[in-house]
Formats: sequence, C-alpha cells, structure tokens
Amino acid sequence: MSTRHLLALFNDFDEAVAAIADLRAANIKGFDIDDLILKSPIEHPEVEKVLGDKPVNVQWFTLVGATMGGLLAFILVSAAQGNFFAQLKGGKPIIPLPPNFILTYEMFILGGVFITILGFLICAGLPAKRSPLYSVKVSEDQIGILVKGDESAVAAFKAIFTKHKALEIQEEAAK
Amino acid sequence: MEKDIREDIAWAQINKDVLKSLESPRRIYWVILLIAIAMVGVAVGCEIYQYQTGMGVANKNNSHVWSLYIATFIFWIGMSHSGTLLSAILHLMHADWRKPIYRFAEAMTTFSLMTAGLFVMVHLGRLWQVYYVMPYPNERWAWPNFQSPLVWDMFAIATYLSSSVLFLYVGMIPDLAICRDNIHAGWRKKLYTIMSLGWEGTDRQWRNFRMTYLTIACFLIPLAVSVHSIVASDFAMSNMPGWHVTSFPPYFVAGALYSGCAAIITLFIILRYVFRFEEYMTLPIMKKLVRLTFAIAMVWTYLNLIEFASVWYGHDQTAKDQLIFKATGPYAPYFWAMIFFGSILPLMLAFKRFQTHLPILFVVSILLNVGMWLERWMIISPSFAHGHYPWAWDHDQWPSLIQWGMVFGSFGWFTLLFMVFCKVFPSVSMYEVKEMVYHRTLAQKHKPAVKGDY
Amino acid sequence: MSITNLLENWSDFRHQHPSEDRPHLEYKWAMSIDLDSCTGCNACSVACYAENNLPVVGKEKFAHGHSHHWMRIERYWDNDGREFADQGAQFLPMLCQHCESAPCETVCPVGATNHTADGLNSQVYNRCVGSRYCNANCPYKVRYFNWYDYPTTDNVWPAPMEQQLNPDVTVRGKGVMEKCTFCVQRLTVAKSDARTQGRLVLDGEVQTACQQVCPTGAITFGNLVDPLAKVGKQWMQQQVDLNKDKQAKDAAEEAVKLRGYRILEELRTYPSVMYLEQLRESDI
Amino acid sequence: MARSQDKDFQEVSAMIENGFNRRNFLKVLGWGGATVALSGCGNTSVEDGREFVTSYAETADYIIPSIGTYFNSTCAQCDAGCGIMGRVREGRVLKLEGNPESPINNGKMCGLGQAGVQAHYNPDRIREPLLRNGDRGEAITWEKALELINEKVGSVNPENVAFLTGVVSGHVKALLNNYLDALGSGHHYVYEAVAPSVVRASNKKAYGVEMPRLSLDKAKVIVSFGADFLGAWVSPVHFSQQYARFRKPDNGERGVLVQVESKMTLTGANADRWLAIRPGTEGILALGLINSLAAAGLPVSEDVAAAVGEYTSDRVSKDTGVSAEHIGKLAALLKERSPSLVIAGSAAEGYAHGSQNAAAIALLNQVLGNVGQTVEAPSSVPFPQMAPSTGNSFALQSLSDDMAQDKVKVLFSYGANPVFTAPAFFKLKENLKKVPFKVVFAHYMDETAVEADLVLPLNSALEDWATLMPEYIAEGAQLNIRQPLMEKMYPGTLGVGDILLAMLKQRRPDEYNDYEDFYSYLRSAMVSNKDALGGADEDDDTFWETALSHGVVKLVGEPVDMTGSMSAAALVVPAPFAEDATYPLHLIPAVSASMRDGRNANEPWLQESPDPLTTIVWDSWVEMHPKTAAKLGIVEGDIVEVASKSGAIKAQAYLFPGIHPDVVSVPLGYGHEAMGRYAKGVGANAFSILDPVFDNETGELAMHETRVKVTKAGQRVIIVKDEGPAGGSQMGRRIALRIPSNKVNLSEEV
Repeated sequence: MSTRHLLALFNDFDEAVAAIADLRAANIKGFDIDDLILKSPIEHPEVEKVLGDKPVNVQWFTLVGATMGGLLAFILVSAAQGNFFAQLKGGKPIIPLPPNFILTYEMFILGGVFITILGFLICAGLPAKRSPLYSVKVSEDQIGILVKGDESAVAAFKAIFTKHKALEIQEEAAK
Repeated sequence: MEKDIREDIAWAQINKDVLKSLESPRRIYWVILLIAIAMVGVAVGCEIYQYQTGMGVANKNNSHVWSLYIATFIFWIGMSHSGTLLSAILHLMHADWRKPIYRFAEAMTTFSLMTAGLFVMVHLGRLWQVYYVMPYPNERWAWPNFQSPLVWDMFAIATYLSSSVLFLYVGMIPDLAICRDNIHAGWRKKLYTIMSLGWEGTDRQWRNFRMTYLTIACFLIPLAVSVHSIVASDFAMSNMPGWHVTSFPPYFVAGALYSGCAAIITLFIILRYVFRFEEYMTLPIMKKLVRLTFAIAMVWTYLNLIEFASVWYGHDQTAKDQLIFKATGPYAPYFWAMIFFGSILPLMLAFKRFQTHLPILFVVSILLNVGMWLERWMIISPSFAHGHYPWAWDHDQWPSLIQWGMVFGSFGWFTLLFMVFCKVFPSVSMYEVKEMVYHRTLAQKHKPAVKGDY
Repeated sequence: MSITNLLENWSDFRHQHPSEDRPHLEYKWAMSIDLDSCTGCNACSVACYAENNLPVVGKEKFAHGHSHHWMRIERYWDNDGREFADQGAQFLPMLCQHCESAPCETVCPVGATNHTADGLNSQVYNRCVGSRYCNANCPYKVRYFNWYDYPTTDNVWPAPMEQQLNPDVTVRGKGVMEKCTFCVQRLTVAKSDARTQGRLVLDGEVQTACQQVCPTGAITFGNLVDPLAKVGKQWMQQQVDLNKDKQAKDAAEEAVKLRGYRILEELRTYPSVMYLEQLRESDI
Repeated sequence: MARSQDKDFQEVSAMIENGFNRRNFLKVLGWGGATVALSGCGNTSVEDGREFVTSYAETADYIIPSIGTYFNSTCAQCDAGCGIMGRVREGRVLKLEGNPESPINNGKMCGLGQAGVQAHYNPDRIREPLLRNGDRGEAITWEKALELINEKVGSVNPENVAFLTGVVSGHVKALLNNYLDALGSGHHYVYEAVAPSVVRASNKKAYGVEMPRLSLDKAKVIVSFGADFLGAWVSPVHFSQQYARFRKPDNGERGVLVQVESKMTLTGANADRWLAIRPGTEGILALGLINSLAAAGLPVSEDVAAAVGEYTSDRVSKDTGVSAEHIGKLAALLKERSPSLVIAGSAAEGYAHGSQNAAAIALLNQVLGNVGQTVEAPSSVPFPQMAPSTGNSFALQSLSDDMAQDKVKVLFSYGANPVFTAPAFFKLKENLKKVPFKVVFAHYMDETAVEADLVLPLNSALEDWATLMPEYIAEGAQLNIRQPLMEKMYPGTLGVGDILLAMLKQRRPDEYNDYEDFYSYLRSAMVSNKDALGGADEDDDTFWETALSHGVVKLVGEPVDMTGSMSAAALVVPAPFAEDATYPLHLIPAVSASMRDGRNANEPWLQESPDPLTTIVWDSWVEMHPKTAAKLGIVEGDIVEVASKSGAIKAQAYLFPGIHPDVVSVPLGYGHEAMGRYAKGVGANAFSILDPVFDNETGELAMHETRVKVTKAGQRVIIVKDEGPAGGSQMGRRIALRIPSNKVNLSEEV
C-alpha cells in the first residue's frame, strides 16, 4: 500500500492544536503521530504539549565546539611561541599566560559559535529542499499540519481536519 | 499614550509593510545613497595619496605616531556594541519591545565593525604587509607576537565580526523564507531561496532555532564585553600617561554602549521615515530606547569621573600633568566639548517631553556621538602631545586634511553598507513582530485572535 | 614534538627577564655616558648620520617632527627662576636605551622588535608593518618612523651623495620604524672576527660610531659581561645594577654620592645605558 | 680606536711590503669614482650599462671586497688641521674618522669635520672650468683657462695682480709665493672672516708669540673671556680633549671653568659659572680681578698695582654688571687654585678696544703666574716658507680699498668667499666690478664665484694632494699630509696645487717643467728633504709611504723663548659704553661650531644638526633675553627686523636665558644667496649689517661693536627646532641630573 501526505492549513493555532489532539486520540491505523509535522509562521513552544516533547541537541555541539576552540587556541599559540618563536620580548616569559588566556577566551567563543551553527543546521535538517506540500500561507499567518499515512487513513485525516475547520487540505501522492 | 503597535494588525499586513521596504523606499533613500558614495570617494582618494606618498602626509610624527585613525577605529568598534546589547541582552531579558528594531541594530553592529577594520589598515605604515599580523603557517615559521594587544584586537574583532554576522543571519532565516515565498522573480528570488536554506517553519526547525539563537546570544554578550575591554587594553597595557589606567576596560565598554545607543536612535529615526516604518518603530519603543541611553550616559559619566579622580588622587605626577594639560592645554576646547556632549547634553533625555520628540532626538543623538568621537580623540592625541618625555612633547601638530577626509569618508562607507542592507534584507524582523503581536493578544485574552479579513 | 617540548622546557618558557639567576652568557652590550664630560657638540649625532645612513629630511619635514636623529642631544636649562642660566646648560645625549625589558618589544603585533642574546633591542625592518605601537609605548621616544620614502625623496641623497651611504647598513624604506642599533653592524664584524680566533670580543676592540668620535670621550661602550670591560667597571663602581629597578645606593644617605643613574628607571624598563650626573662647582 | 688602527696598520704594512705604486693603487681603487664621473649621474646599477665593472676575483691584496680600508689624510673643514682617517670601500670613501696618529685630535672628530664627505660628494660642486659670458658661465677646457690666465696676467703690470686667499700653508703656500715672486707682485691678501687675529697680535705683544700653547689640562681654574674653545675657537677638538682631562684628572681634582661673555657660547654652556657681562667691559673685569687678588695678598708689581688701583670690586661690578659677590668668589678661587688659565676670545675680537681688553687679560694671566705654567711656548717651525700665513679681516679691507682705486687688474681668489663674508659697508661687490679679470678657485658657485670672470673648479679635499701646517700644534711641530682617498669624482676638476704648478710652468718653465703634476712635485719636495723630516735613514719609498700612512710628519723644532713680563704702564681700558637711544642693543654675530663663517653651509648634515644651544635647524635666528623680549613685546617665533646703521636683516626671535639683556645675537654663516641647494636662501646673513668699527690697534673689524634696534616685522612662525614645547625644562622628571662637585669623589671613579 502506498503512503500519502496531507497538508491541512488552519487559520487559528488553537484549532490546529485541537486537531492534533484528535489525531493522537483517534489512533488511526497506518498513521504514526510522530510523523506529524507542524508548520507555523512563528514559534509555538506550546505544541510540545500535544506533540510530546522532542529532544534538542544543539547545546552538545556548542559544548564540544567551545572546548575544542579554547584548547586548540591555547595549544597552538603556546606551541608557536615555544617552538618557533622562542625570542625574549620585553623581559616577559616566552609563553606569557595572560595574553594566551585572552586569545584562548576569544577562540573559545568563536569555536562555540561556529559549531553551534553547524549543530543547528544538522539538527534542523537544513539546508533542505522544500517538501512538495508547502503553502506560502504558512510563512504568513496560517498553521499547517503535515501528516503521512496509508491511503486508508486519508479519509480519517480529512474528517478530523474539516471538523476543526481547516481552510484547505492539500493532498498528494508520496513518491 | 502614543500609538503603539496594534495587536489587531493583520500578520499579512506586517509582511506587506516590511516587504514594501525592499521595493519602494522614499526618494530620499537614493539621495542618501549618492551622498554616501561621494563620501567614500573622498576617503578612497585620501588613502591612495597617503599610500603612495607615505604616512607623513597625515601630519603624524615621531611624537604623534597615532592619531585620528586609531581614535575613529575605537569609535566604530564602540558603536558596534549596542547591536549586541539590543539583540542579545534584551533577548535574554525577554524585552519584547526590542523585536521591531533589533534587526537593523545588528546590521549596524556588523557594518560598523567592517568600518573599524578599515581603519586598522589605513593606519598601518606598510599596508601591503598587513597579513603579517595574522597567524598563518609560513615557511619561516614566523608568527605574530601574541603578547601584543593589537593581535588580541585582531582575534577579538575577527571573532566578534564573524559571530555577529552569523547571529544576524540565523535570526533572519525565517524572514528570508517569507521573502522567498512572496517574491517571485529575479535575482532576489534566487538570493532568498538560497539564503533561506529551505526553511519551512516546521516545529523541529523552530525548536532548534530557538536553542541556537539563545546559545549564540549567550556567547555574544561576554564577547562584546571582551572585545572592547581588549581595545581598551591597547591603551591600558601601555605605559603612556593618560592611558595607563586600570578602569579603562569598563570605561570603554560603557562608552561603546553609549555611542551605540545614540546611533540606534539616529538610525531608528532615519529608517522610520525613509522606509515608512511608523507602524513598527513606534514612539513607545523610542521612549524605552531613550531611557536606556540616558541610563548608560550616566554610567559613562560616572566612570569618566572615576578615571579623573583616580588620576588626580593617585601619586603618578606624570599622569596628573597629563590630565591638567588635557583640561587646560590646546586640546581643552575639545575636551570640554566632550564633557558637554557626553555628560551634560544627555540630561535632556531625562525629560518626558524630549523622549519622543523625534527632531530633537535626532539632533541630540548625533551630538552625543560627536561627544563620543571626541572622547576617543581626547584619549589618543593629548597623551602623545604631552607624554613621559618632555623633550619629545609636541603641541603643534594637528591632523591633516588627509586624516579628516578619511574619517569623513568612513561615515559614508558605513551609511552605504547599511542602506544597501536595508534595501536587500528586511530591516524589521517580521516573524518576531508577529510573535510580539501574538503574545500581546494572548495577554489580552482575545480569543481567537482576529486575523486580517479575507 | 611541540607539545613534548612545551612540557619538558616549561620552566624555561616561563622564565622572566632580566634576572640574577640567568644573566647574559657571552655578551651584554651596554653604555655609560658621562654628562660632566659631554659638551653637547653634536659630533656623535653627525657620526650616527654618517654611519647609519640616516636621511636628512630638510626643514619642512623637520618642522613636522619627522627628523631621524637616532642620537639626539637634548639641552636643558636648570635656572629655576634665576635671570641667567648662570650654571650653563645640561646636555643629554639621548639614544635607544636598549632596555632589558623593553616596553616596545611586547606590543609589536608582528614581533618586529626583539631582545637579542647580546641584550640588544633589535628592530627587524623587513618584518615591521608600521603599526608604530612600539614608539607609542617607548617612554624615551627614541624610535623614529619613516614617514616618507626617503631614498626616493628629493635632496635627501641626490646623486652622487648616495655614494656616501654605508654598505653595511640598509637604507630604510617608507613605513618602517627604526632606531639606534648600538652600531650592530660593527658588533657583528667584531664578534665574527673574535669567533674565528676562538675568543670573545675584547674591550675597546669595537666602538660605536658616537663613542668613536666623541672629542671628550664622554661615551663608554662595551660588554657588561666582560670583567675587564671599562663599562662594566663603571657600572660596578657606580653601584648601578642592570637587574634592579631601584638601586640600593639611592636609598642610602651618604655625604659622598655616586653619580651613576638610569633615566626613568622607575618604569621598570631596565635600560642598558647608564648616565653619570653632571657636576657643578659649588665654590663659585 | 684599536680596531680601525690595527686595520690601518695591516693595510699600510701590506702596502709597504709590496712597495706598490700609489698611482696604480688609486687607479684600481678609483673605478667607483671614475665610473660615476663617466655615467655622470652617479648611477651605478650594472643594468644601465654605462659603467665599468671591476672584477674583484683577482684584485690587489690591499682591496678586500666589503671590508673597509683606512687611509690617513688631513681635514679641510676648518683650519685646525685635524688628522682624518677615511674609510674606503670598493673605491669609495664612506666615512671620515679621526686619525689616531695625529696629536691634534688623537682619532677624535667634530661634526663639522665628519661632514667633509658631504663636501666631497656634494651635488652642487662645479665640474669644469667656467668662463663668464654675459651673466652666465660657459664650460671651457683647462688649456683654454690656463692660457687665458697667462695672457691676462702677462698683459698687466705685476703690481696689479693680486691673490686673495684663506689660510695657506705647506707646499701650496710655497708654490703660491713662488708664483708671486715669478710675477714680481707682492699682493697676497690672506683673509679670514672669523679669526683670533687681535688675540694673536696682543699675544705677540704680551708673550712674544702669536699662539702660545694653552694647557687646559694643567690648569685648575680656567677663566675664559668669550673664548669658545669647545665650539669654534682655534682648535676645538684638541681643546675638547684637554677639557676632558681638565674636568676629570687622575687625581680627581676637578677643574673649574668660568666663562665671562655677553652671549653664551657652547663653552659658556659648559661652565661652572657663566657670568653675563656688559659687552666690552671684560678688560675692566680683568683689572678688577687683579685688584681683588692684590687685595687678597697676591704679590703684584707696583706698576700693576697702580694700574688696577681704581678698579675696586664695587666699581667693577657697577661697570660690568657682574655682582661683587661673584668677583670676590672668582678672585678667591683663582688665588687658592693655581695654576689657572685665563683666555681671551671674543672679548678681544669684539671691540674697538679689543687689544686693550686682551692686554688686561694677558696681564691677569701674568699676575697669576700662569705664563710658562699653562701658557707655554710653542716650538719653532723648521720650514718657515711652509708655516701657515694666518689671515685677518684687515687684509680684505686693504684689498677692497686697492680695488676701489683701480689698483687691481687681475684678482685670484682661493679659499675665501669675501662677497658673502664682507660687511655691506665694504662695498665689495661694487669694487670687484672694477677689477677687469677675476679668477676664482671654487668648489661651489658661491657668492664670489658668481662674480668671477673665470671659475676654476677645485678637487674636493678628499681628492687632493697637499701638505698643511696647522697654526696651533699641541706639541712639537708637524707637517700634515692631505692625500686623495679616492679617484676624482669629476675629470674636470683640479687640485689647487696642480693649478698653481701649471701657472708656474707658464712663468718658470725650466724650473717646473719636469714635474708631471703637483703629486710628483710634492713627493720629490718631501723626499729631497727627508733628512729634515725625520726620514734620514730610510730609502725614499719607505719614507714616503710611511709619511702617507701616518698622515702626519713630525718635525723637530726647538721651543721659542717666551717673555712673561709685560708692563702695565701703557695699559688703559676705556669706560663702558654710553647708551645709544636709537640703537639700544649690541649685536653679537655668533660663530657656531658647525656654521662658522658659512663656508660649509651647503653640507646638509650641518644644516640639520641642531644648534647646541637653541636646537634650531635650517634657519638663522635672533637670540634675546626674555627680559629684553618682554620690553619689546616680542615672543618666540616673532619675525623681527634687526637694523643697524649699515643695514637690516629679518629673522625669527628666540628667547633664552644665556644672553645679556643689552645684547641680541644672530648666528653667522646663514643667508647664502648662492652656493647650492642646501645653503641658498636659508636664514639671513649677519655679516652684511656689521658697522664699520675697527680695533684701534690692529685695525681689525670689531665684530661686536655693531649697535642695533630690534622691531617686530609682523609675522610669527613656529620655530623649527628639536626642543619641544617644554623648552629646556624637565618638568620635574629625573632626566638630566646635576650634583655639586664636592658631593662626589672623582678619584674613585673608573
């Protein structure tokens, strides 16, 4: 049996939430609630309630990035001073700590930021091709719910969507 | 109570208004652009002449080895800080009023950093060797001198610039998606399509987006502080009387935020008019901004006094002579002008009637920045004119037109970059204005929020 | 390699300077200038021009403070309020003090100025990018910047004057910082000669250009490490310790004083040039 | 010195062993120079193809590529005759250092001397003989030039041929005299614009010798009446070394220097006590000192006592402006610290009664018993025909008069620039116009050369052969040798010796024709006299090479006897000046160590090395005391006009505490209207406004007698000087320190 995708657009966030709640409750055969994707013009932390909270892992990237940045900076700078540039300056030690700490600090931040961005792209699955079922309305003011299920489930979906006065329902065969 | 952003404004309307700024600003926009280009032309001319003839044409000399270039460099670095203040700090504090204005503030950060960077180059005696300052593996294994505050500068500014560019970009992705969805042809379409990375506003994207934005914000705040502290240590680390002051880092940071806020007020007024953003850059926001500026002005004044006091009651006679010279010598007019613009003038901002009077605010905010620029100059030149070694004192050298031309042009350069940005990218964050509106509607228990008619 | 090296020699890398426990081994070039002998005749300054290819910048550039006199004679009056300078002037030959912990060295972004093993403060012209931070941080203001490209400037070395230029010393181009080198080109020759003979440079074997001309012999130059060197004996006798920023003798209260001192010592630059105070007869 | 000396000797011994021929040596060495001459612009890049490249693969062993070799010669920047040692590399002289062999300067140099290389490489040198054609000179050949001279000289009465020169000595002087003999003209005018000629005269009277030897290092106290022996007086480098020993003798007993003058000189700036005296009253002070000394119990002959009787310290202090306290202290000092030395400088040169001042000062020396102690007899000169003929300003005046009376038809000028140094009242330019044919031997187109009909370009001192006999010699007698340090820069120049020789060949062919050039003349003249020159037991070549390598030839001359007893009877010192309402101030034309009379003004090192006292560069200035300035409402940098009866000049005002309030001072040597790019138009010429007042015994121009008035000319400039806005103040920072001499123990010092 082939899977189908449906995108329903809602005018009102609360309706959308209600619709999701119904979908979850109705436990339609051939439909997994985790396949449900909510598309919104602004961020709605509240959806966690109905979607169940999904993990965010960006911060781990941050941790790694920052640590690596800091360590690398200190080691590279000190190595440069100690191995290649061992020349007295102003009577200061060849490896003076305060300056190296400053540079370490800067690189700590730089590493952190860069890797965080990397993490973001990975976790958010960006850059990506837009899915066929997408409406520019979403980036304006409407809430979209994208569901995936067997043909058998489509009718049930539509029922629920229309019940929650979806503005429109796009439907299309999955590849 | 003046008109604030309407919570019943249609979200579609928001898109429309902001997107309009990408197409049809007032004609004045083009005028500004042309003037900016002309100013840049002046600077380019000066630089070519100086590059070919030698630094001597700037009227620097063996007593005044540094001058306006470094002063203006610090000025621009300082200006960059408020972008971070508004976007990062206020973001963490959930100050919603920042939302309509932080985007251009961040742009300001980025571009003033780029302007500052130019001054480092212009200042160098051998510009063609500038890459020596960067740590790059080379056959001689010669590295920059990591002890030098100038190298710290290089690291700090590079970090700051790249981070704030990324911050700006990431925060812009949802808006770029909106642009992508609403513009249907031409290079803009391609640009937005590529830059929006295929953003769809799915819950997953939003979740990670929030976390990322928050994290970078957290990084940016200490970074910003460290950047200007490091710039301060260019001076605090040296032994020049008038520079060798412990309180310089906080003093510099305060000055930075100060000039930044003033600049934001100026740009706020310009954008509001040029791009017809009256709907979003509203007076209540301005009022908050002005109050913030006032607060920082007072902090700056306080730190200024601290510095004078510590010199005055300290036992470093040389530094004391320096201070007296500043206040009484040939630089006195500029010194007192700085005190006036920096500490006296802002007292106006304490009065309600001025807090929303745009024409006055426009003038005042510019004067505040004049004061801040003078502050930087007053840190540099008097110290050189009246340093440790009386024989090498020099009260007669003043910056040549070449230097002034370069300073003048830098403002053109900044304006150019900034104006082009505002024309190409949404200078008001649409999705966050929507969030702002949404939160208000929730707050006011309007349910369901009335949307635009269709 | 690098990491292990760091860990093994960490204490070396963390070693401060100047210090008693690690003095210079073979050479520590130093100078002493007797202000009582100095008559301010300027011969040393001209000698420096001749030896080190210093450009004559001309009136207009001199007026802008672009002059290049590595060795400059300063003239001070000490007639506090009296009608005449009736005790004469105080002349002070001021040159790079070759500080043991030089403020200029730490701040150079590209490491163009360093401390050599001989205790010289060396300037690497090719490395210099012209940030001029070293001059900003030099309390003596003895660093001179090439504000113009003097080799190609009119009437600096018009032909055939360029034939006088000393081939042992480079001619500096636009945008480079320069300063007194203690005539390092002469030191190098002397050292290599000595090395080929398997010995160290003897006292008096090498002279700086300024020392060589000084009609009154006010300038003494030599190797502070060499126990036989006159300069070392002078420092010793005057109880001026290279490694101290406060000399013990200054605290002591005797009737008879020693006149050796170093300028702006309190800034902890540890200069390598000792000056001997000028004397004035009290009976007249 | 050790190093260069060694090198010197190595090279020399090498030369001697190989007994090489000096001419070849120059040829080899000379490529650098020669090529420059060929390529004209001194461009020495191989690329431009216009030059020879000398292969150093196989060179003579006295040339080591990239190693400097040293050759001794004699400095020509002033007449002190210091020995110099030129550093030569790849055929080019790079730097002048002192010749350690020379007892005058013992390897030391002054700035002026070192600038000699800039005279040599100067871009403004004349490169070929120039013949006047209308108002411009056109290049001619030497043959033509000499022929022209021959013809002109032959066509006039010998009585109407005159030679004007600076100080000449040695073989050049011999040749010159021979030429004048050959002509039968006795008109040799020796002119020095700035010279101690009155002192010479009065020394002659007081001691029987013009230049007694002054042993500064033996004196415990030196009282100098305006003698700038550290700066520009007689033999500064030599005196500076004596001064060092005087300040720091082995016994640690530091000598005391007291300078009495109206305008501070470099020496004054180094004095323990600088006494600002009313101009011209030095003689009075000298007598006053004798008086106080006598009063303090110093034995004096009664005629002296009589002569100084009325010079009580109160009166003296009233006349001179020197406080009685200082007179007392000074007398006490002179009495208890003996021997002392009293020197007359500007006090003698300056005034109409200069000779009297000098006499009074000499008397003081005598009373103090310094004669024979610190004022010693020089030794006689074995070859009087080579002894220096010293110059004075009187010579120029008489020449000028002769010209005015059309007594001069052909004039030769060498080693002087009278048109620049003569005061306006001489009307020298006009008088020169009356001379039909003027030949000027010159390095530059200076003010005099511009007036000439024929200009003969001279070799620089570093290209030339000569022998010199300095006027002031430390010990014994000596003959200095000047030899080329490199090949001639320009083929078109000649040495003065060569020119004179050529001219002599025209007059006395049989006598001189067998000398190929001046070099061969000089060599044979020296070698033939080698017995007298201390080379008795050497063969010719050895003697000659040794002489060259040492740069000086010691001569044996027995000390002349010196009288130490002048009578005070004839001694009269006039009362101090009367005030002058219209010209209230005295003008003191200052002789600075580097500018002197301006002959070296075109050497940029000298223009840019700051004046020691004012630190001013590249311009002249008017020194005045702050009090005077305040009275006239003048501040530093005001352009002021200094007007005398004879003329006026404009210059920037500089205020400083080293000058008497009745005096303003303008440095000499600036204000050239010609000469070259570095000298022309820099400053104002103070010579021009001097008044016609003369010393009433010697007839010398009294340099300090000019009275002036100073008025503001309107503009104000920022003075170009090294000193910063802090002036001479240290702002309470410990930079240049000073301590009373009784607080230190010099004998312990290293």
